Amino acid sequence: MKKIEAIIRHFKLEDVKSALDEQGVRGMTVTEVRGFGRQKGHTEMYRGTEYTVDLVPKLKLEIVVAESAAQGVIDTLVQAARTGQVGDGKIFVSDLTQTVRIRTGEVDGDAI
Amino acid sequence: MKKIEAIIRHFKLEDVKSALDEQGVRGMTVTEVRGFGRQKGHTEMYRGTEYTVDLVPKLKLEIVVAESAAQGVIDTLVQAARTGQVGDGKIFVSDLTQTVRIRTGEVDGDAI
Amino acid sequence: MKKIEAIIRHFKLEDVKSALDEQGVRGMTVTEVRGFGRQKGHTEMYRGTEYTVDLVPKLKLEIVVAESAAQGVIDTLVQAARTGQVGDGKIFVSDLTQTVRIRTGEVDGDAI
Amino acid sequence: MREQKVRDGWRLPARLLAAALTASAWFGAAAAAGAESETPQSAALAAAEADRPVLDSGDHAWILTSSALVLMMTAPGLAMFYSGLVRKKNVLGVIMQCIFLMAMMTVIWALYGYSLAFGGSGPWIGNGEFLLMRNVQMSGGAAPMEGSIPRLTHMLFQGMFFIITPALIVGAFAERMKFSTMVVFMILWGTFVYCPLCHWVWDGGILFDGNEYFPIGGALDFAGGTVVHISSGISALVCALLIGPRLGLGSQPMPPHNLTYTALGAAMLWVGWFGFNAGSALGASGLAASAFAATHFAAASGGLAWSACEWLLRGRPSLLGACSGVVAGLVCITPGSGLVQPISGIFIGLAAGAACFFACTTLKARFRYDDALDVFGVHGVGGTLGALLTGVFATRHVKGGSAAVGLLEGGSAWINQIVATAITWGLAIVVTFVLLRILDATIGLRVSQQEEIQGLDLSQHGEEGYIFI
Amino acid sequence: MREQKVRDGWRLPARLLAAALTASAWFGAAAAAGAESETPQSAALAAAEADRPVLDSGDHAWILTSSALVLMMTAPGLAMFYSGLVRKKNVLGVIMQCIFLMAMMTVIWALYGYSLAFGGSGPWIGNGEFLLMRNVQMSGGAAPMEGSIPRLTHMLFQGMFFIITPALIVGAFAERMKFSTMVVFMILWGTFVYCPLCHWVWDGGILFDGNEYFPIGGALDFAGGTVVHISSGISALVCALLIGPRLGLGSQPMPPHNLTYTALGAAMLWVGWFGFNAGSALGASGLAASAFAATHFAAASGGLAWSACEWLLRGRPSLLGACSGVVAGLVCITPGSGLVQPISGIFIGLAAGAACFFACTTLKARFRYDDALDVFGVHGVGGTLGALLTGVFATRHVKGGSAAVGLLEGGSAWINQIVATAITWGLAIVVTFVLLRILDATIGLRVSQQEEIQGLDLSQHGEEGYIFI
Amino acid sequence: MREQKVRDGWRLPARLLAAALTASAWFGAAAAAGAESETPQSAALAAAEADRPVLDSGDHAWILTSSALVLMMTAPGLAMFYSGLVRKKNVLGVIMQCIFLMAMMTVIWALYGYSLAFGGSGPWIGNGEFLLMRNVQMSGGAAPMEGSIPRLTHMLFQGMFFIITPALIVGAFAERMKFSTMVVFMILWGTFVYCPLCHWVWDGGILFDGNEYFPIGGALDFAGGTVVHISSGISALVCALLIGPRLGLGSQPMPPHNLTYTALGAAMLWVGWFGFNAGSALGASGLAASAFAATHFAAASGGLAWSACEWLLRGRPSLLGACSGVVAGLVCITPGSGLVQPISGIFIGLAAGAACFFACTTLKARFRYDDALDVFGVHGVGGTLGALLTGVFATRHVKGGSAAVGLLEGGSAWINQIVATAITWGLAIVVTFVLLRILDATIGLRVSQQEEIQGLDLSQHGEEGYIFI
Ligand SMILES: Nc1ncnc2c1ncn2[C@@H]1O[C@H](COP(=O)(O)OP(=O)(O)O)[C@@H](O)[C@H]1O
Ligand SMILES: Nc1ncnc2c1ncn2[C@@H]1O[C@H](COP(=O)(O)OP(=O)(O)O)[C@@H](O)[C@H]1O
Ligand SMILES: Nc1ncnc2c1ncn2[C@@H]1O[C@H](COP(=O)(O)OP(=O)(O)O)[C@@H](O)[C@H]1O
Repeated sequence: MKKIEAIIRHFKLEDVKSALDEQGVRGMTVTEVRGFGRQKGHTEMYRGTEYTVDLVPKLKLEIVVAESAAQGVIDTLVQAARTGQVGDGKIFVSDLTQTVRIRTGEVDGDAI
Repeated sequence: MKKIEAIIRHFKLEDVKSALDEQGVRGMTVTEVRGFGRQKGHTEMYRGTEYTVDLVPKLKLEIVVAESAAQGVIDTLVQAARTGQVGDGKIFVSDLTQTVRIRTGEVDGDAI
Repeated sequence: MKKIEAIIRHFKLEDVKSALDEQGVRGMTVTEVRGFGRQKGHTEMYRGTEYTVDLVPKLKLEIVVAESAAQGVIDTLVQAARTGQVGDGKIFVSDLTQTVRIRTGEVDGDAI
Repeated sequence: MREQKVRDGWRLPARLLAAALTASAWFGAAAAAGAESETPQSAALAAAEADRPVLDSGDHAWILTSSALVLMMTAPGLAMFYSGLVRKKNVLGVIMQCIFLMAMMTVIWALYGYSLAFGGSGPWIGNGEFLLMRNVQMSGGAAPMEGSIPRLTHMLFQGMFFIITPALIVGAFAERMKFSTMVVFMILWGTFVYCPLCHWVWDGGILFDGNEYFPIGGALDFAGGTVVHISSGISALVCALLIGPRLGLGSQPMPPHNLTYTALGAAMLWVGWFGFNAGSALGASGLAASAFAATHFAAASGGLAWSACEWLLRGRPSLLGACSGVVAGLVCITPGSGLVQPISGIFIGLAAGAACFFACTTLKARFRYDDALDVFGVHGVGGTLGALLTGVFATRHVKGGSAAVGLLEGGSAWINQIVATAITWGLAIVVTFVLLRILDATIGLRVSQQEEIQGLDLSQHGEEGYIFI
Repeated sequence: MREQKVRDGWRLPARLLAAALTASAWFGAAAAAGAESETPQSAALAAAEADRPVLDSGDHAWILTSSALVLMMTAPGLAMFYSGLVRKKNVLGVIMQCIFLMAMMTVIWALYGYSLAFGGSGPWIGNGEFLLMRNVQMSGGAAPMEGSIPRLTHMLFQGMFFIITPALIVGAFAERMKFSTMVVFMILWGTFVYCPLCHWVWDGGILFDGNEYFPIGGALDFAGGTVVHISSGISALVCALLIGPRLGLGSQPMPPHNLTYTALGAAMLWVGWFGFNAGSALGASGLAASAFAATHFAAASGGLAWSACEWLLRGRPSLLGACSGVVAGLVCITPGSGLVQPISGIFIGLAAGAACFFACTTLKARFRYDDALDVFGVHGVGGTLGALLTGVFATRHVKGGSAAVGLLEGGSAWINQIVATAITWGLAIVVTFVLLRILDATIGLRVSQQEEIQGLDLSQHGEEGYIFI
Repeated sequence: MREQKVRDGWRLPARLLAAALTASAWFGAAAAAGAESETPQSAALAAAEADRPVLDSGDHAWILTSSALVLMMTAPGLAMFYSGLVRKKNVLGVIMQCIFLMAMMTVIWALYGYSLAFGGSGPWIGNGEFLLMRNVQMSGGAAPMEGSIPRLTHMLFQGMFFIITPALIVGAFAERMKFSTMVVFMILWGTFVYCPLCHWVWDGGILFDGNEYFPIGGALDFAGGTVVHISSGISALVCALLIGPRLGLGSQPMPPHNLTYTALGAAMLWVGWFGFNAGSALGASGLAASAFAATHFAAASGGLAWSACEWLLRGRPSLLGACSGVVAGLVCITPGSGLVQPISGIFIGLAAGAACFFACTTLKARFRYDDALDVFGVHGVGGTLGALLTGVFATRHVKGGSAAVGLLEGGSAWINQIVATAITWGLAIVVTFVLLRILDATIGLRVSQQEEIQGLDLSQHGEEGYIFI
């Protein structure tokens, strides 16, 4: 079991979702995050004060897949989420030691 | 150290919390997420337009426990978060290489 | 590649960011979370009802760094995020098996 | 509101003067002002003219304004106040109920409601005099009058009460009632509780002050203590009991999801209530000013009283408490606003703040009914208290005339107040109970568990309140 | 609005009476009331005095109130209604456009707008009579009058319309127009569409009811069907077509980010519209009451109609639907509010709710223009329907006089309504098209893709709406 | 406001006419209209009657409406405006302060405030004439009058100013003051700053226009430049200096958490300000219209000026800037609203927008006081500028009479304006300083660090603003 975490741009969500769907991915979890990186933020002004906001809104996707499917998903993600501009985001992959479906108690391969 | 991530339904939070409490779990971190899986979403209508919302609001719990306690926590989670309906959620378990308590600098076992 | 997750207090964000910046860390991802631990929550009253809110607002930072840089980042985090009061938070470290920069497809060391 | 036709004193001589002027002037006019004599009329005609009610544009301006204010009370006012108190997933459900009631009750009022409430002056119910706006609308370029304002305006102003009264009840069954059932229930409730009660109290019926049918029932209700607050508050309790508590009450937290809405809504209620109470003078008279001041003072002292209770008993005053106290004060002063001195409003507000605090905390906790947004605790308790205190504080100085009115000046109005309050409680309990039982047996009161968990916004209306992603 | 000077019947005898009184009284005064004779004046002078328009404080109070209500319609009303409908990243952009238009259009109105619209009474455009508030402001402690209210108040009330009309258009190009271009466009649009049209319809121009230049164009437009709603709704469609759809439309979801705002804003529009329509009687007359009631009934039935359509066709009524229906009803009753009976308002509202539901769903979907917030669907369609239905339902009972007016009572107003509507469509289409083409070629209509993705709040104004972290 | 009793010109002949009519008419009446002679009165009596102030229902309607509008300014208006500007964790704290002040100041006003401010007409302070509403409330069914409106209404209208003035100060110490200390401070401030100042300026005291005690202090302050804005703005600066900056200022970002609230609140302030300024005419007179227009124009041009400054100096106009400019324009026109021509309002607004922009950006940055929500920058600076510009632009055309008033027409009012402004600054600085020092030494001004970090919502009131989970 691999857990693939991808930080992407908001407006790429629909594209990514349908690309993964074609890939056969049937589940994922999405979180609102704010990212800090090479992409410059922006400045905001409120009366006398100027703020440099370098935390940019992003989405984090968490997708758990079987070892074998991982690379395919990663490739799809890279393709669907890319705009070519700084700030497209990152993919982080890690190992899971166990996976359980709460509804049934099934584990690992059967759980996702 | 194991990190247990559980995706659960909102209204199960209180049940889960008290079950874990009995289990002796003393800490966790909760995040608002949106999940996509077998559970069908719903449709929303706004004037002329219909949206199919397949991202369902869920909560993600992150619980770090000692290796030995992990299985007990997982079992408790499965029990407390289950309704039996599609959409109950998943549990993902992974290894941690290190844990630190910021306040004291304690590490690993002492840190949680 | 190590993934460092830190749960910190909201108002420590700026301090932590600039400390990490000096350290040479160039990216991170921030999430709003609610934490449960030794720090006592507070009570809220709404007309007849009193609620004990034991989920305290926190920020979760995710920082991916090269193996070699990890310890330095952890130390910096501990220092910058500490107030000494209960509730300062935790740091969790885990291994990543792969890292990809979506924009370029670069992997691992080059990706962060 | 008929009993409010008693205006403050300066009007009387003014009227007589005007009549005299009219008559005398025409003599002069006939003799002297040749240029103006295109319309020769006799003095007799002129005198008749003087008896016809004449539109007072100032009175009219105030009642038009008041009508707008009272509509504003339901939405945005009440809609905001209530919607902040529910959980996020039900926020639209509550607002929808308010907005939909604004639409639906208005059409009912136009078709038959006004006629049932204000047609004729029999003891029990109105007649068909104003069905479909007959005898209300303009004809030949002129508008039928009701006192110094067009009857259209009287209809409008009263129609706003017909909206807010059922909208108040909505708080009792919030977060769990089927929308379709609510629609049917409110049509019936408006027809079988509100219209008769309104007729009894304000159009010469059995609770009308000075009616001949049942003199002991004759109640002082300047702006809606019985008609609006007791009726809705008591019905709300019946609703809460029959529909049962929300799923998870006690085990899951159900704090207000947006107290800023609740507070801003309460402020709008405060502002709008000036239309409600001072508008009930049906003119921009001294009486309107007095009612305005009493209302303002009671709101203020109600807020202070509830805050003081919290401060003393719980260590700190909350915004929700202050706002609840303000609303309690406003509810409680309503029946007496144009009958008591403003300074008495301070006492009435203090009493209301304390009593409703007690009702919403101790009482509700003890009896464990789930009156979700405290309609009974505020409107039922505050309205009842207000009706009784009106019997204590009402004074001839405000009401006019020379007879003693309230208990404090030796009058006996308090007896009538008790009788009328009891009758109103009875009516509200019985009719609401019967209606809900029937609806429960037929179309069902509650949404399914599944839908309740999902929230009314999605399950009943297919929408989400906030999409901040 | 000049054609509204026809007041309800009771005023006429009252005026004559007053004149007679004045004349006769002075005879008496001269003879008897010695103490008051500091200002000896002859009866002739007194008669002249009687012809001078006299300020009626009640009328004035109502129009001042109405002016405040109509300003409230633009913000918070419309600003809230619209801003809830866009995505979070554009929420400030929409509100800014409303607030900025309030400021900018007001200054234009003061400088030359009012003069262009209401100066003189030529067929095409106003004159310089009121430039820079000449002949409008007080002089020597006295205010020039317009009927029974100061001309200042007339100017203010009308000025509020000059604000909200362009603000309505904002919904069409929401989420993508350059702020600077919007500013220039609205200055030009106000000058070249609104001011002439307003003059044509309300100040004796070619669409003025009973004008001599072009009698068949003489339209009935009590409160702004042509001037406000058709003009803005049709221009909005042109805007939507020329600026093109929002980036990602169809592929990305664009649900309203905060329906609570939309609903609360709609409620404020409902309340404010009483000022808009009943204020157009320019006094607290019976006619104002009638317009108020028609407005209220149409709003209510419009909300019911749209909800019913949704309930039947989609299984459940939505809050957005109910609110949209309310606004559709309000738009549609506007031209006829002071010309039809209130009870007809119910029919007009029902028709509007159904027609606009159809326009915003089927029609828009079929033709695929991106009228982001349905300005055409509600104001264009509702306004046009309202103008036509006014020709059907208008009645002498409300308008006064003895000639038949609407089709239903055998009148021929409907012909003029069609002509005037067509001319208004033509004006709005042509001028808006030309203006936008010029602006597109010079300063550009749209923000860059980058900016559109970032959202207008940050890219145009450097701010974020909500910072809840 | 006593100096506003100078009404526009048409009233004078009307009054004389009425008196004459009264006298003459009774002769006719006595002779002819037998049916009306139940109350035989002599011509002398009638003449006396004519001298008694008579309620003008139109004037009254407008002032009742204005009172409601001014209450709306504090909440929802100001509460929304301010609460959007703070961080999320303090949103309820700010709203609570506004709502609680509404309640508390109202009760103080009823008990003794109105009497201190408006009782008698000595040079320094009011007397006990109106304590506990004596001589204000109705008696024997009649209401004591104040000009053409009941004194009750005068008391109400003025009472709304007694609420909003302290509420304005709240912005200076936002996010850090102890709630209990704020309560005590405001009781004292209202008693020792507001009441005397109000008496000096508006009730015949030493700053009253034309007072005999200290003629050079006689200020023109139509609606509250000195009494409301200077007093609150200057006191706010003292508060900000004495309480010190917020924890983390400069190092942590403190952007407004919800600019939609701020903008919607500003719009409500704009609308409510019509009541504030035009209501200060104390009637629906031509003067009210003129004040209404001047107010509207200044708000508009203030918004434009601030936006222009931002556009030029920072590349883009912000919504917060536009709204701040609107409020600055409104503040600045307040003292002159009923004394200058509306068209001058445009200049005054432009000056205000630019000056307050400078004060809130450059000035505040240079001196590093933490006036959290810019009360000094907007109300202190704008109010002072307004007082001075009133001395420049005030004109007899609006004020009536034949003497030159403002500098532009050769008058010398500007001298008095400077004197009165200086005295007001002095009073506000000294009393506020002393009060705060005492409170600091006794009960403490600030919450603990811990509580400040947690936020006032939780630490002071035990509530959270938004629970969107
Ligand atoms: N070292 C890191 N650890 C965790 N998240 C990171 C890291 N670097 C970047 N990110 C996330 O990836 C996002 C995009 O990174 P950025 O450097 O801006 O652009 P790009 O990926 O195109 O080089 C950031 O906003 C942040 O959320
Ligand atoms: N492959 C996956 N990777 C990450 N999260 C998943 C995955 N599959 C499901 N989830 C999460 O678990 C939740 C429940 O899954 P779902 O398939 O709907 O129901 P069930 O777990 O009962 O089979 C989803 O909403 C999503 O948040
Ligand atoms: N076992 C755990 N698993 C996951 N998160 C935890 C755990 N224990 C604590 N946390 C997180 O760390 C935060 C701080 O922990 P707490 O025990 O309150 O204070 P401290 O770290 O100072 O001992 C918590 O709010 C929670 O978010």
